[in-house]
Amino acid sequence: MDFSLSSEQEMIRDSVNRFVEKDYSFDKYLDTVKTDAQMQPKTWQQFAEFGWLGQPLSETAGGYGGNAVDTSLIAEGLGNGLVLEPYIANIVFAGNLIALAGSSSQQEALVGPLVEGNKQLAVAFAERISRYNPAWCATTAQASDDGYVLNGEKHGVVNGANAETFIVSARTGGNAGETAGISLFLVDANTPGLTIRSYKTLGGGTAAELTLNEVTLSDDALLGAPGEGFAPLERALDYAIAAACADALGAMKAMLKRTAEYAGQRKQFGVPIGSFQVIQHKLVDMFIEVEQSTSMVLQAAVQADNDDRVTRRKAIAGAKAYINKSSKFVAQWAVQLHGGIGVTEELDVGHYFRRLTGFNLQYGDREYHLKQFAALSCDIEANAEQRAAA
Amino acid sequence: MDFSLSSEQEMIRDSVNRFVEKDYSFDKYLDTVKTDAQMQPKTWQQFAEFGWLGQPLSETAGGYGGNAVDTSLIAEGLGNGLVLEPYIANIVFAGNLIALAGSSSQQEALVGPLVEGNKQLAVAFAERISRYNPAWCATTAQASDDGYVLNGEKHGVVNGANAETFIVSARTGGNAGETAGISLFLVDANTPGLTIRSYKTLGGGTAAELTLNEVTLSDDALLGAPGEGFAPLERALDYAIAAACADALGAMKAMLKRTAEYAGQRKQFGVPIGSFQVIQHKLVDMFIEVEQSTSMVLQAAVQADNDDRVTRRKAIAGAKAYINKSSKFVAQWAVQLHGGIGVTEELDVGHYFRRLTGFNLQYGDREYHLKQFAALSCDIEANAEQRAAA
Amino acid sequence: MNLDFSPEEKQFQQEVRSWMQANVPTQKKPGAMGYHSRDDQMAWEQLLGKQGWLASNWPTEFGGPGWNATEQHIFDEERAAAGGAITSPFGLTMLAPVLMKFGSPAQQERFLPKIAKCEELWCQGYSEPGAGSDLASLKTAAIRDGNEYVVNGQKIWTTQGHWADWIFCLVRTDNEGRKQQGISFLLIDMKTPGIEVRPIHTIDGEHHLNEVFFTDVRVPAENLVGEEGQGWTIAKYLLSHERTCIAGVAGSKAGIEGLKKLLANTPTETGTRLDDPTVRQRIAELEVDLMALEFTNFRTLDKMAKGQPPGAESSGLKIKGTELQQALTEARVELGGDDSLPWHNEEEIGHAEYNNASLAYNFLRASTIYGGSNEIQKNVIAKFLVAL
Amino acid sequence: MNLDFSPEEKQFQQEVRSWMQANVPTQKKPGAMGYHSRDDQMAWEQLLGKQGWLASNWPTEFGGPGWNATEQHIFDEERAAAGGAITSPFGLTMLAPVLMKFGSPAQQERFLPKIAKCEELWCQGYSEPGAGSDLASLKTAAIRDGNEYVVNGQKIWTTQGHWADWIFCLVRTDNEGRKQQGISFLLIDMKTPGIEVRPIHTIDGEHHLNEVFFTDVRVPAENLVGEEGQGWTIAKYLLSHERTCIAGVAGSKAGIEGLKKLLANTPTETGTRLDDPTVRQRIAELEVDLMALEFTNFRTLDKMAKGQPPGAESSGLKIKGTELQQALTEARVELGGDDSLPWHNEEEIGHAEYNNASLAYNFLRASTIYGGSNEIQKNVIAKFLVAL
Repeated sequence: MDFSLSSEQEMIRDSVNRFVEKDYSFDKYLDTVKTDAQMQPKTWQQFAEFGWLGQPLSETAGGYGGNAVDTSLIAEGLGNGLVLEPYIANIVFAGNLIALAGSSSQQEALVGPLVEGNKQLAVAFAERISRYNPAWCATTAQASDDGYVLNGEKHGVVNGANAETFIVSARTGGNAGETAGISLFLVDANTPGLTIRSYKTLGGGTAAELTLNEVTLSDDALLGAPGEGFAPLERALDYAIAAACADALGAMKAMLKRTAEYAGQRKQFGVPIGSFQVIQHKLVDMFIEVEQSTSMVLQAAVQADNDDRVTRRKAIAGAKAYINKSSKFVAQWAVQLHGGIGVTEELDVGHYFRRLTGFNLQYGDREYHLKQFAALSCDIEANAEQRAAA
Repeated sequence: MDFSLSSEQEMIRDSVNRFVEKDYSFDKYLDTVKTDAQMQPKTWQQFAEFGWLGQPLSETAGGYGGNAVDTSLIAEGLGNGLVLEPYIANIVFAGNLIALAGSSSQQEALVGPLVEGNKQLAVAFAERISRYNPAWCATTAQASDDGYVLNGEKHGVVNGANAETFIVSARTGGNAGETAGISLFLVDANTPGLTIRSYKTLGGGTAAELTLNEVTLSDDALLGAPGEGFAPLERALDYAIAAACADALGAMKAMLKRTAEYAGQRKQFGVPIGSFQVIQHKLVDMFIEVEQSTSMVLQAAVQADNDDRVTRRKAIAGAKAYINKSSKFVAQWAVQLHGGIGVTEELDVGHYFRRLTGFNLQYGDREYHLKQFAALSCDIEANAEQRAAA
Repeated sequence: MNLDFSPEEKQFQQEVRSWMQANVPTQKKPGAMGYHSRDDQMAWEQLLGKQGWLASNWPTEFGGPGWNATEQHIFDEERAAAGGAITSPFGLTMLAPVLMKFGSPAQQERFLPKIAKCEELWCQGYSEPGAGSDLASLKTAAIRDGNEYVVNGQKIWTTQGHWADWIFCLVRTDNEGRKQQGISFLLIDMKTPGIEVRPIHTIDGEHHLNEVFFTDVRVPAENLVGEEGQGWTIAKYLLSHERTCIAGVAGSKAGIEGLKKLLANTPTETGTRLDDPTVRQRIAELEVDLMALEFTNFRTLDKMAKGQPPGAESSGLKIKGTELQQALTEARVELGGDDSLPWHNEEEIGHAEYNNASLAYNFLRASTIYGGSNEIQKNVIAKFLVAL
Repeated sequence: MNLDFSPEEKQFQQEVRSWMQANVPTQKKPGAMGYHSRDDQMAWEQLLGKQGWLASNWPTEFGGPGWNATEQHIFDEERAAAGGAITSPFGLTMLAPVLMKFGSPAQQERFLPKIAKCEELWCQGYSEPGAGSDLASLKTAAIRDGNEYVVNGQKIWTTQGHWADWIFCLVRTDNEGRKQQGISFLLIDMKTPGIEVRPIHTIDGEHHLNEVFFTDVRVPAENLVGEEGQGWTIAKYLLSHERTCIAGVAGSKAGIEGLKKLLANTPTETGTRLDDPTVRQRIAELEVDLMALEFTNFRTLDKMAKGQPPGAESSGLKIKGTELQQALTEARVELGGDDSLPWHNEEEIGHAEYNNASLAYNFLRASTIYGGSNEIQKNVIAKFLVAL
């Protein structure tokens, strides 16, 4: 067991922190959050130059072959700096899905441009009633002579406003709720029959609702083996969740820091509010939640690379369930302890608050992940076996 | 709308408070809690003399015809004074069940002695897997030529060590979980085939586990119409729950009072601990919970007499769900704020703590009552109708 | 003890309900602070004013309907249940009782009728940048100069300051003595030269609040309420009149019923979201908390209807009420899931009723801060709990 | 970054596990403080002592196994998982590190071997009636008289004082200066005349704690550890050594696994209690909290194994650890329902494993009080969070 970062990892962490400090001021954020794309091409190019875009993707797929801990360091730094650019949705989630499921020609066509910052993707797996469950896919892909015809709707497609290509899950067999029979398709944004309604999201970034009406695709739009899309989708989603947790942790740390500083400076009744015991204790509660969440982010990042599904999924579901709650606690109390100024747009604290609310709503809420966790942990026999094998 | 007590009710309240102050010291409690019966006959006789034993029971049944608010005043006073005698189990629950379901001859035989303090009853409705649900009755009553033969097991029978007669729910039709087909029987403690394993309970008082093995009863053991025992059982249980909530409220008030006093006296670091802001705020939280619980006890008591099932059951389930949580909060923090002395037997605070833990476990936990409440409240149409009718 | 409304109250309830059903603007959805434009808000309040119901808390002698606390509660509950916006409290429930008690006959005559008909909107000038929860340390100065006061300083968190025609202000007329002394209560026309209103955007992305700057603003001395130095007394009197609606029971009841309906209309794999045991548990928890709050509020209303002062039970109403408002809006956002993601988006995405759930959630973070933060509330309550 | 145990650690884990399976007394169930009798507890600790594992935190030079923090953790986790009682900490993890650092060679030789084999049991004399969380205000006096100290005073909350052969005490040898000065650290034989031990029964209805009265108790001066007035320094050193086991991870892990098994064996109308969605949610909440605690604890262990001081993460371990212990015992009581009602009953009622659930629930209310209440812990942490 070893919780140290390698020197390469320390360099990654420092590079993100330097970028945020030098190039991503709160004003830069405010400029960016006004745009429809919620990102600036120049900033994205910087990401490419820093090597962040290739880092999470395997070398065989054309990436730089970093591990999920590296990714979490980048994500934490971006969250800490309130950076809007769609790193997780585009690179960690969609990029990994291409790397996991794509043929070598698909990887060649997409990963290169991704790594260079010249491609925007989005994964469209959620549906109106799927409630975070990637196996709930009712969109159909009917095999035709030379390809497939897709019909259905997709919801909450993160990075939906920017995506040039969508990775769409659709059913070539089985029924909604089953893991077997789900296939993945590459669907260009301008494909006839595809309607995109995109919008800004409350935490920054964009999402979209897709309608697929007789969307006709050729065979090579299929990403991976037909009917076997669930496993890579779940795996890539785990990478995304681990990174999202790290992003949230970065935001939590920023909020705690600002609140502790504010408490030391802001005076009421002639003394700094940080001298009041209830405020001190609340800061301690926030601090403890940040530390517990740090542990959860670390273990989720390490286990995101674990091929054992039960271990990996417990780590990921556990982290998301925990941090959904702890981040809400930190966010709400950061606002409360700031008083009036905490509920205004002019202070970054309120923007972090919204970012964490968005985190809570994306990639599964606490109830969903607790259910996932319970399903894996309440099977006593499986656990006993696992323990025996450990 | 009127929240005032009548002058009679103020007299009832004062009489309980006077009794506790004069005749039920903590030493008296400690003497009583050592006994197997968890009660003292002399004290019970005082209850009879004060008129408390007849108060909750209708005049037609032979009681004094008070309402449930009167009962809650008595119960609150007893809880406040840490009084162990089985007022709720014997009088409010079993007594009301006799009054609700019994024939006039059964009422004559039982209510008179009850009111005079010469009878101990207990209601045996729970079973090992019923988890507080009175409709889950698997014990059977097979009709025979001149009566019934009962077989089954009953659990958590409050006042089980003292009961001379049990009111046992058993199925003459239908299946476990159904409300129809449940019948009620009077079973004397010495009936052949009945095995009683009684024990003291953690909050004071006694309970028992019953085994009924070919228990043969005559026709007149049947309490009320065959197969129609559920309605009076549920109704009497509602009376018991309303009174138990009041009892818990009394205990909560006692704990708050003691904790606030202690905080004003106990010195640490040279000052009373009550001068620390976190302790002040915790006391405020406890105080607010006591006030909210007071409201819940009031409305539950008033609605316990309401014949409209939905209104009554929402009031009762809501109160028990709320107070299970609020009483735990008050109890845990009362102990915490007392520090070491709070976890000892020598201080009454710890005994109140156990009493409230026992309250939590009896007559339904928070989850059970939340489910009950949700079943009544989440039926939108029914609610809309109710609102329209209001 | 009796929890039922009297036959008269029930009839009154039916009357209000029918009127609301016929008159509440159905095409407009109010937010936590009322409708989203001044025109919509004024139209709605003027409609109520015409009916004689706007000044619902006023006695008849000042043109109110003379309802007791219970009737006011019934009115408010029916208003919220029908989806009508909350009325702007600054003139109606804050300033009006002050004018009735401390105002001169001329002030009463000049201002009250226009409030009762919503011909003028008011805002409140209490908080200042350096004085949040520590209200008494305010600095905005009003110096007497002949028949006028000259006001200099700054107010902040001025809700609806950009809508208001008038502002009532706490100002410092004297710097001697304890800081609570030397505070006076002044009425200022927002059109007076030297007043500048700058918007504060809140984290719901909307404009409810403002900073108000006063630079040599000349205010007629007749606009002083009471006497110089009486401002703190008046401010405390005003606060004591806020008790009843502070719990927000009417709004939370309407909110929870709306949420249940919404969940019952949200399909899932097997039924609706309202069938999910964990969702039901969450709803039941909220509803049971609301039940406790509602009856605690009733206990206070009962005392007020009998002309008694509110009891100890009322001291926690704001804390519990605001916590519940927050929990309720939080539940709506979280239960909306993906559908709660859109941010100030015009089009309907998924189930439209979740789309703007986050606005109230965000804005109501302020509910535990304004009007004395919940921490301050607890400091106050602690004083009578612990004898030191 | 790597969360796996090394191959050597895994082998070690297997070795400990096999030994535990073969040696843990299966007929006895331990409580929160160990087995319920002195004989059972000593027999178990002596068994561990024979194996050389009792002094699990000691370096080899003092007769310990020389395990690093991770190995100690593995050992503790396997001990708890197998249902073995927790070992009495007073000699092993509290006094021993003190003697190793501050004790004379003679003291080390006299006391350490007997601790490592559990030939003598210790208790701790810190708290006094007037000094709960305010430890430094202690009053028990030790006056030097020739080659002896004469001790007068009273200690309270002395866990296992009725079992112990020796007590280590903080005593006041000087009344001058700051109250932290003038405190000394003294070892006292419990058989010395003038010592009286009176039981304190706790709200689990059991006897773990005591009051210890000292009346003219004569203690050889050679039993002073370190120097006069060094007691407070020693006490702080001792506290810094409590970090690792303070989170109670091993016990809580065993507790949660046990609870899941129990629920899976508790039948309901349609299956087992572990199938109920609200029960599953509660269990998952506890387990996820435990996961966060466990990895936070690992982070501290990692630092210690590398010879570094524990980081900021460790400061919340006691708070979170004790809260989780309490939540876990609370869940067991509540999920037991009727079956948790029996109080100190010999016979099995319903599902026996719930029958005594309330004992640990009751007793562990003390876990957020002793060793510096969680409120005191927070005061301490706040100091490095807020710069005033």
